[in-house]
This record gives sequence, structure tokens and C-alpha cells, in this order.
Amino acid sequence: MYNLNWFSQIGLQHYLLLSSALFICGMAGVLLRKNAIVILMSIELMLNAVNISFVAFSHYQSKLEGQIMVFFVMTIAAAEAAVGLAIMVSIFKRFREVNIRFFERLKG
Amino acid sequence: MPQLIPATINSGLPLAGVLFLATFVLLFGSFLLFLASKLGTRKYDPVKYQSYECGIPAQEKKDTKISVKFYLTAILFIVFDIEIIFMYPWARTFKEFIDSGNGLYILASMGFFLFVFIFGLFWEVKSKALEWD
Amino acid sequence: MISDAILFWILAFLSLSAGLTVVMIANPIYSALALVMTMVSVAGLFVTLGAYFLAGVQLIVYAGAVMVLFVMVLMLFDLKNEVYAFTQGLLTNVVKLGCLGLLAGLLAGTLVLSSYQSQEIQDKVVAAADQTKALGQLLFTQYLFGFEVLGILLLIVAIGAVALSRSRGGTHHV
Amino acid sequence: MNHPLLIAVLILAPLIGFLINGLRYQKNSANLSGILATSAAVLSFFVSVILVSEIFSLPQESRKIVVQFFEWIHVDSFRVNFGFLLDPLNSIMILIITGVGSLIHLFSIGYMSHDHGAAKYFAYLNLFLFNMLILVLADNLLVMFVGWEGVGLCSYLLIGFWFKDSQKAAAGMKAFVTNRVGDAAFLLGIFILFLTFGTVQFSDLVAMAPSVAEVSWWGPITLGTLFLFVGATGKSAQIPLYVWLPDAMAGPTPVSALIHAATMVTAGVYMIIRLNPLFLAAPNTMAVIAVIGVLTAVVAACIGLLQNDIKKILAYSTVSQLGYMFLACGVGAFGAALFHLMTHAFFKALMFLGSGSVIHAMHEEQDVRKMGGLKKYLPITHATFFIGWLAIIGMPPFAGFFSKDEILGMSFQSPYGNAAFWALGVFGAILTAFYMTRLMALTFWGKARFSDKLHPHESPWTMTLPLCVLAFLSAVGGWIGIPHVIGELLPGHPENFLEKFLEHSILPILDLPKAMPTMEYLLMGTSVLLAALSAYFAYTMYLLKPEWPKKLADKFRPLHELVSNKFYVDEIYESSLIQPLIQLSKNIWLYVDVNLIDKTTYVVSDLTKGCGGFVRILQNGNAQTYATYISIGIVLILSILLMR
Amino acid sequence: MGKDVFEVTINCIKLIVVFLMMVQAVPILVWLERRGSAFIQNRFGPNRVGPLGLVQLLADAVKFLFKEEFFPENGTKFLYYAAPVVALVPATLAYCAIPLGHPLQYGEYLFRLQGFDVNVGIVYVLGVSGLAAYAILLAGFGSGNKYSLLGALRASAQIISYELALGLSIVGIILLYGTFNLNEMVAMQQGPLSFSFRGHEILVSWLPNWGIFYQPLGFVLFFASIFAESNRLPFDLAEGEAELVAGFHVEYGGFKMLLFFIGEYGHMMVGSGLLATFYMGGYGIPYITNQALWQTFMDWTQDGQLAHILVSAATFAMFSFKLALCLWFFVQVRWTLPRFRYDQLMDLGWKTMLPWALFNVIATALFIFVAHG
Repeated sequence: MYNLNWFSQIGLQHYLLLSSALFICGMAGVLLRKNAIVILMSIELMLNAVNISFVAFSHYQSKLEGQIMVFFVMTIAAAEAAVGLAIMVSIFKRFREVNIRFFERLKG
Repeated sequence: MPQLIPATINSGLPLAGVLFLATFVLLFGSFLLFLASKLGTRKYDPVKYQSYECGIPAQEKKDTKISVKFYLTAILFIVFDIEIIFMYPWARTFKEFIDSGNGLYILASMGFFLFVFIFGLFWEVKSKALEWD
Repeated sequence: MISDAILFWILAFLSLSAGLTVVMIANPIYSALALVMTMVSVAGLFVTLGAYFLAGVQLIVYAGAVMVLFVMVLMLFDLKNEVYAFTQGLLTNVVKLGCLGLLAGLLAGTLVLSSYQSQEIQDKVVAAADQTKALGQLLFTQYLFGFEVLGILLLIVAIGAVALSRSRGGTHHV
Repeated sequence: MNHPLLIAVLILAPLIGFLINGLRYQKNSANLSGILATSAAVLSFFVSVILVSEIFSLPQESRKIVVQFFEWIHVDSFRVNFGFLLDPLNSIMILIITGVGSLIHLFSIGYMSHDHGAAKYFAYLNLFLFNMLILVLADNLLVMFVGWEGVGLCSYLLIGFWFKDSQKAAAGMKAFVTNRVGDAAFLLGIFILFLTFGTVQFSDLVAMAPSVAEVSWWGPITLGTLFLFVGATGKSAQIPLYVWLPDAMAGPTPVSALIHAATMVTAGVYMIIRLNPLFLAAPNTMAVIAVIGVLTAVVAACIGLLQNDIKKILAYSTVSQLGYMFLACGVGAFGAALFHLMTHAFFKALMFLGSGSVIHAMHEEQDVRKMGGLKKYLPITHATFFIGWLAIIGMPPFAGFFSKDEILGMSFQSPYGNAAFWALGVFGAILTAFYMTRLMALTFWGKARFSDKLHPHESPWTMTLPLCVLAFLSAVGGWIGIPHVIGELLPGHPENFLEKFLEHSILPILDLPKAMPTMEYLLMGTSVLLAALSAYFAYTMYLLKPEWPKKLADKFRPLHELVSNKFYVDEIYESSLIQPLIQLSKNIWLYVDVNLIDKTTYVVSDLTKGCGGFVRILQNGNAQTYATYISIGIVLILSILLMR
Repeated sequence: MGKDVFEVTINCIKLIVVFLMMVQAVPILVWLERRGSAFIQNRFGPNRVGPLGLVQLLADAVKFLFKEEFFPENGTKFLYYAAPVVALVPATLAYCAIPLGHPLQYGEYLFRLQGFDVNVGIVYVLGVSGLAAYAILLAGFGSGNKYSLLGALRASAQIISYELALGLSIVGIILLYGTFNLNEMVAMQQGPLSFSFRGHEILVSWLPNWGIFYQPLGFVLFFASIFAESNRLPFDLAEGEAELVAGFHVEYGGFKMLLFFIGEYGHMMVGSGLLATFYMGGYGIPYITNQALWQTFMDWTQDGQLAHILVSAATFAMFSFKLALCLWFFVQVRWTLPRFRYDQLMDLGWKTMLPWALFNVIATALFIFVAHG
């Protein structure tokens, strides 16, 4: 079904596959990693993966809305990272701990 | 050829060139480092390999107290950086908007954004978040 | 275009391997650096898709700002000696992995069987050179509200970050 | 001039005042709050003067300013604009509201100077002005209803202003609940009219009103107007819903003057005048209105005879005067109703403010039996009150004379009226003259009956100035509606200005018999003479022969008991309506709520608890577990989407 | 096919040449710096090896190569070695985007005197040079030394702080030219100063049409920011000897140190190149449009091709001259001004330059609005 042509003709599908793969990577990080900061980074990874598919759709359908969306996603991602890290820093300064399981104890 | 060719032919971003150059520079640097490590003399001395301190043996634990200001600066940088990035497409299309008669509109839309920006900056200054003692 | 394909595969390889490294490697500093690598490769991918301005923004915002913050924070925490990178618990991990596998399978299956493979670029409405201009015009007309709201969001982030950095953190002691 | 802007300023100025004072409600500097609120009201007044002069400058046929601000509701064919309409009819209203309102604001500065909630008080007062303006300016029933509810709310808030006194809070609630009954009927009326005509726009309703009167009692117009009238009885304190108004005197006195005498209570009258072609098309409703009006006028006046609280007397007097207005509406003399509304606003606001001045001077004493001889201590208050007294008992040439006699004359002459209405009206006027004279006699004249420690003093200028202005208006306010018969005698032959002004807003009575001057003189003379006699009788009774009242009371013991207990209306309501309702509610609570609904919900809650105990394991506080749930959800949704 | 291969080869060679030009400029700069400082301080400076001591640097480089390899025992090996190599990349990539001369058309081949022509030039340069912070952070962390870490933190905090003012002053530039492309910017700065104001054409024939005359405040801000960006005095807080010994490269010696040097001077060159491109007409020769220049050469040589080559050569020389001027200014400032304190530095960046840059943006936008409207 797939021949060499599949490797030399890059289309939307390739980008979407790559995007999904990166997304799964990021999700694995979120689900499995112990370090809360790495989890934040994995979220960034997922957002990046999504951005790829946005831009790919925008390119292959000749609509710029996808790029606008990426613009917004980047802003949100940066905002999330900024606040997330600020929280992380204040927790770390207090408890010297970034393990996500530790955060279970921060209730009430 | 009676005319000089124009200076600009928009060619996008020659990604291959960038990749090539980056690879080349990395290889170049590594090669030089490798060369230096092979050519340099090597005489072992335990003191020499210790961390640079003021004559006192380095302590194992590095629980250096680092001011929270550094993070804060970085976070505020992110925020303002994005706001500045948002101004680039605005600046790029400013003249087009003016020419199409929407100058006041584009000025006002950025005016509000800038107001928020300036308000944020003013707030940061006022709340002494930017004070380095 | 064979050269485009080569570029894509190089960048795909770079981004995927770096992305895997982010997740797999135990030392969070290396994770962060690998993530920088991913970001840069993604910027490259944007270029292959003709989104030049976004590629630049990706570099400036992600690689130049967000990841610098991550690296800074990690360096200050100095968490070199992390023995287990992953959370413990066999059952939950199996569930999580199963979930991931299913999702991956679903996505891959859908995409491979979809009709996207032979899709050609539709008529180019916007020439590459004018893309940034068009982007700006779209952003400041149709998406102006979102733009202004993001401005306010960023203001809130700035204020929140300052407030968080001031907080003494919790009332109970460990 | 820019009409939308002017109307917006007119309406929004009090709202802005409300917002400012409302936000600084904890501040207790009465002066600043008062100045803020008063300037808002005065601004409104100036704008309304400008607007009314605009109206005047228009040609007589097209004296109308319509402003549509935005489309408020748009459901299928049902469209309501948030629109306002200004015509001669409500231009008089806005002048009264903002003018008298400004004076009362000014008065309040002095009156509330020692109160801690002054900012809150002025905020409410401004909010009331705002809502009242919406009510009178509305160009459709729904917007009017917004104002209608708004003034009800403000009335509630202001009656219960000193809510720490539970009795006063209860008075507020009573007013609110009674008004709700009326409002429900009002809404029903709107619904019926909308079903009938498919619109709530005044201009459309008026245009669509049939020219042939509806005979049936169950016709849509009769029913709709009847319901609207029930709403009006609630707002305007008519039988059977008048009981709240006397209790409403619990609020600060300026509030009683503004809301419960001059403006809000006249909203019902205004509404009927506004929709006069519709009411004219329903003669049955007209009859009901006239009967209710005249009955209220007499009954309230009767009750007023034996009240001892100065404000209660004035309250019953208000109810009675409102009855006259409804009588006028009922006999089709809408212009007379509006005329009386205006003059009543002047002299009743004056009397309430005067009583406020008295109460202020007497250190919150309201019982007329403990006053007396205040003429000496409060000269300005007495002088102004005296003018108000002359106006209300209908002495020429004071304002009340013209308006009241126009009503009485019309009730006799109009095809809707008859001699009985006239006779009852005159009887009411006699009673009015009696109790008002009693009030004057007990309060201002005679010997002082209060303790020597009390040193009443005249109020500051902020309080006396409004009194003087209102006294002036009470004296001359009636001259804009001088009837033809008198006008012909006077030099220069002044016309009935008001009638001319309202010519195009109010439908004329169709087959009004040609008035005979002798007849009119006779009617006028009779009522004035009887009122004067009654006043003299009261003067004698309470000042010259103070033992008479007691004798009379002993002689007519049962009647006296009945009247001084306000005909036991409150008690009848209590036993016939309120207690059964409470019992019913209690039973429903016990059998339906506790035994049926609660028991069922307990079962459900136990089930939920059981399930929750199980599900609690899932929510373990671990962020990653939650993320896993999310991803499981994604997988499920994705699979479902793909399976389809 | 043959043409493609030829072009690719030419381009690769060109990129390498541009890179090497940048690298070889470093010894000259170091020499310039040392001689210059000597003159300022009334000394001689290096003057023994070769004429005027020019060969001194070659000797230094060779000496660096033969220095002992050294690794601090607390450090992280990979990061420690990666840092100096990484330091080279951003500067190089950014420098390659700057147009160095007028493009040369030779027959059917177009030869750009520029590493690569990027249509979003400014954004690209900013993005790439933003990566410079990593080299510093890696060095600081990889060395396993408190001074290094603190120096790296300070340096990166300083870089990012001034990047804001830098970015904002560039907004003014974009507003002015309405493009991201550096070549277009240069093209717009040809000839004498002329612009239209509400439909009136205004010509100031005694000034060149340079950005500096439209954006004087932006110029000052940009200039100050690139000083901070390249960690030069008076902004070299990262290596304040009294506090931090030598900043993030305490533990570096020999050739690794030299690589950092190349990176730092590379940044200076990028900054100077951008300054020249934005505000001083780039490779353009003042007062003369390139077309007129070509015409002059054409009249002189009667050979279109030769005239082309001459135009490119002349513009390249012009650019080099402007670059050298800016770089000399860097040196001059370094030995003239004292160092800031760290709080002063941050105050200057956030509370002085950022507001002024904002003011510059608003003023520029309003001016353009008025001038166009």
C-alpha cells in the first residue's frame, strides 16, 4: 500500500501523524512522570503537537485561522507555564519537593 | 541589462541553509574542542580539578540561596515578551490599515492593548516586584 | 519535492526523538534541553509549512522565553539525583499505558485510513510573502476580541505571578 | 437638541447618583450624600424643563418625542423596544416627579442629617426617581412594568429603611406583598392585552382601541383593563388593596411625601390616563373604577376622622384623594384626574413635608394629641401648612379647589357619572375638610400639650425652602386649569390651559352635555359652602369646645369604635385571607414537603452517599490519576466517534 | 540539475565563508579592543608580534589550542562541554541573516551577499539570538560552581530584561518600514531624507534617508539594549570580578573560553549589523540610491556586468565600514564607562528603557497615523 512515494510525497497526513506521535509522547509524560515540572513540560509538548496540526491544516486548507489559533495557544501555553512554575517555585521553596504525588497532601 | 536587479526577492526561509549552518557550526566547535583536548598537555592534580573557590575547599552541598527575583523576572519577561510579539503583526499591518481608512480603528485596538500593557507595567513597578535591593 | 521530504523527515526525526527524550530521561534538566530541541524542530516544521512568522514566534516565545524559565527553575532546584523518573504503582501504570496505547492506535489508525494522504494543497489564497500581513489583518479584525482578552489574560498572569512569589506558602508544616 | 441624549441624561442622572451613593453606602456624611443626590435630581429637573419646553415648541398635533434605545426582547413576532415616549401627558408627570422630587431631596438633607444611613437613603431615593422616570416615560407596557416593579422595590426599601425596628420592616413587607398582588393582576392585564392586540406598545394599543364600546363583562378589553385596574389599586392604594399605605408611614417622612403622596401612588392613575382610549372602550371597567374610587374616597376619609398619628391622617387623606382621581377616571374626566394628580402632588407633598418638619421639631413625636400650639414655634411651617390646608379642603382660589371641583362637576355632568357620585364626592369633601381642620387645630392651634422640656424650633432653610416653594405651587398651581365659567369672569379671560395642552393626548367624552354656567356655579358653591361649614364645625369642636368630641364618641360608641379601628379591614384580611393561607402553607409543608418530598430525597441522598463512598476512591487527589480519567474519556469519545 | 547542484554548493560555501568571516573577525576585534584600550589608557598594548602586533592573536589562538584540558569535578560533563559549542550557534545563525551587500546577478545566477534572505528577517534574528541564553545557563550549571551559576542567572536575567526594550524598539522599526525583511529595509533607506507628510513631499537633501533620523529614541534604546544583550560593559554584571570572579565562565579555560569569546563578539557583530541595517542604511551608500550608483559605474565602465560587481563590492565595503564603526564604538564605550550595579541595571531596563520604548512605539504610531492620514 505504501511505497517510496509515501516517503517522498509529504502531505497533511504526515504532519498529523507526527503531531499525534508528539501528543502521545507528551501525554505519556503527563501520565507517568513523577516530577511536576517535567509534567508541565510535557503539557507544553502536547500543546506544541497540537500547534503542528493547526499549522498543517492551515497550510493545506489555505486558511489562516489555524495560525491565529496557534498564536493564541502559544500565549495560553506561556501563561500556563508562567503561573504553573510560579506555583511550583513557591511550593518548592516551602517544602523542597516537586514530586507530583506530594501534591496530594496539599489539601484544605 | 539596463536595470539593477531589485534587492529583495522574497524567498521564505531557507531552512536547509539554516540546518546546514547550524550543523556545521556545531561540528566546527566540537572539532576544535576535540583538537584542543588532544593537543593540550595533561597533568593530574586533585586540587586543580576542584571547583573554583576562594582558596577554601568547595562544599559538597550547594544549597545556594537564590533570590526569587530571578524567576519573577523571567516570568514577567515572558508576559511582556508575548505582548511585544503581538505588536509585530500590528506594526507590520499598521500602514495597510491606515491606507484602507481604518487607521483610527487599528490605533484604538492597539491603544487598549497598550493600556493594559502599561497598566501591568505600572502595577509591577508600584507593587515593587521589580525592585532589586 | 524530494528536498522538502528530506527536510521533513529530518525535522520529524529530531522532534520525535527529542520529544521522547523529554519523557524518558530521568534528569529533568536534560528533559528541558530536549524540549528546547523539540521546540526548535517544531519551529522548523512550521517553516516547512510556510508559517514563517509563527516559526519566529515559536522561537522567541517558547525557546527564548518559556524554556529559559524552565531551565532556570530546574537549575535552581538542582534535582540531579532523581532515581525513578516515573511514578510507582504497577496497576495504575498499566492502565495509563493501555490508555496511551489505545489512543495512539486510534489516532494512527484513523489517520492512516483517512483520505488526507492524497490531499493536495488547495488553491493558495495567500502568497507566502503576504502571509504575515494577512495574519495581522485577520488578527486585528476578526479576532480582535480574542487579542484584547489575551492582553488582559497576560496582565492577570503577571499579577498572579507576583502574588504567588510573595506568598509564604500554606499554613501547615511538614 | 438631541432628544435621545436628553432623555438618557434625564433618566440616567438619578441612576448615576444612585451608583455613587450606593457605592459609598457606608459613609454617613449626610450633607455630601444629600448634595450628590440632590444635584442629580436637580439635573434631571433641568433636563425635563428643557424637554418640556421642546414639547411646547412643537406644533400642537405632533407634540411627541419618541426615542428607541435598543431592541430589548425579540421573540418571533413579539418585539419590545427599550423605548421612551414623551408627550404632554407625561411631560406634566416628569415635571412633578423631578421638580417635587428635587425639593424633597433638598428637604431630606436637613431631615436625615442625624441619620447614619444617609448615603443609603439618598441612594434609594435616587433609584426611586430613576424607576419612576422609566415608569412614566415608557412607551410600552413592559418597560412601564420595569419601572412599576422598580418603584415598588424602592418603596419597600424606603418603608423598611429603619429595618432594625421589626414593626417598620413588617410595614415594608406588607407594602411589598400587597403590591405583588396588584402586580400579578397588572401582568395578567398585560398578557390579555397582548393576546388581544398582539402588541404592548402604547401608541399601537391606543390606535387599535375600538371605537365601539364593549358591552360584555367578559370581553378581552374589559377583562384586560379590569386587571390593569386591579394592578392600579395595588400601586395606588384603592379598595381593597389600600391597607399598605397607612402602614407605609413607617418610612422617613420625606419618603412618604415623595413616594406615598406625590408620585408612586399616582402611577396607577397615570397608567389609566395613559391608556384612556382602551378604558373608554370598556364602560363596565369605567363604572367599576368610578365606584371603587368614590367608595375609597369616602371610606378613607371616614377612617381619617379619628386617627391620631399625624402621618396616618395624611396617609388616609392621600388614599381618599387618590379615590377622587379614580373617580375622575371612572367618569371619563381623565384631564381632571391628571389635574388633581398634579395639585395633589403639590399640596400633599407640602403637608407631608410640613408634618416632617413638625415631627423633626417634636423629636419624633407623631401623635397629634401631644402637640398643639405649634404655630408660635414653627411660623414658616404653620404658614405653609395653612396654605396646604386651604388647598386640600378646596377653598378658592387655591389649587385644590379647581381640580376637585372639576372632578365633582364632571362626575355630575358626564354621561358616565350621576348624582350619587357627586353626592358621595361632596360628602368626602366634607369629611376631608373636617379631618384636615382637626389636624390643623390639634397640631398648630390651641394650647401646647407637650411637656415643657421640649423646645420645638423651626427647621433649617433646606427644609423650609421646599415648603415655601410647594406652598406657592399649592396656592397658584390650580390656575392653569381654570374652568371656563370662572375664566369668563376674570380679567383677560384666562383659558383652561391644561385642557388645551392635553387636547391630543386624551380622548374627549363623546356626548358631554353642554355645561350650563348656573349649574356649575351651583355645584361649586354647594361643595365649597359645605366644606367651609364642616371646617368651621371641626374648628369649633376641637378648639372652642374641646369636650364635644368625647361626648359625640360616647353617643355613637359602636360607630366610633368601628371607624377608629379602620372598619376592621386589617383584621378581616388577617382572618379571612392570611390565616387560612398560613394554615394551608403549614399543611402543605408538613404533608407534602416533609413527608413526601423530603423522604423521597432522603432515599436518593442515601443512595448517593453509598455511591459516593465508592467513587471517593477514584478521587484520590492525585493529579495524574485525574489526567488518566481524562484520557480514558478521550479514548472513549474518540472510539464512539469513530464507530459511528 | 546542474544549476541546482551548483547553486547548492555555492550557497554552502557562502555560508561557511560568512561564518568564517565572523570567526576571523574575532581576533581582529580582540586586537582592536586591546590596542584601543591601551590607547585610551595611555599604554602600548600588544605590539611585538608582527606589524602593530596584529599577529599576536594568531599566536594566542595557537596557545589556546595547546592549553591543558580541564574539567571541574562537580560539573556535569555533557553540559560543560556543550555550552561553548552551543554559544557559537545563535550568533552565527543570526549574523547570516544580515545583508552584507547588494545582491549580485551574474549571468543567470543570483548571488546574495548574505547568508540567507529571510522574509521574516527581524523575527528570525530575534528568535535565534534568544537562544543565546542557553549557552550561558548551560555553562553556569554545567560548571558546578556557585559563581558560575549566579553569573549565569544574572547574565540570563539581564539578557531577557533588555530583550524587552530591544523588542519594543524594533516595533518602532517595523512601524516605520512596514516590513520584516532586512533587505527591504535597506532598500527603503536609499537616497536623501524624504518622506511625505499629509500629502506633502518633504525632502531634506543634506541628510541621508536613514532610520536614525526617524527613530532617534529607538536608536538610543536599541543601542543600549544590544550592549546589554552582548553582556558588554557597562552591562557586564555577569562577570563582575568583585562579586562573581568571572561569571558563568569561571571554570572555562583554553579553547573553550575562546569559543565563548567568539560567541560574545559574534553577538556584538550581530548587534552592530542590525544597528547598521535598521538605522544607518545597511549596506547602502549614503545619499545615493543603488540604482544611481550602478548608473555611475555603468557610465564609467560601459559594462553592465562589471558595474554590477562594482556595486556589490562598494556596498559590501560600505557595510563593513559601518560595522567597524559600530564595533569601535563598543570598544570605546567599554573603556569609558563604569559598570552598573545590578539593581541599577534592572531599574534601567525595566523602569527607564521599557517605558521609553513604549513611548517610542506610541509616538511613532501616532506620527505615522498623522503623516498618512
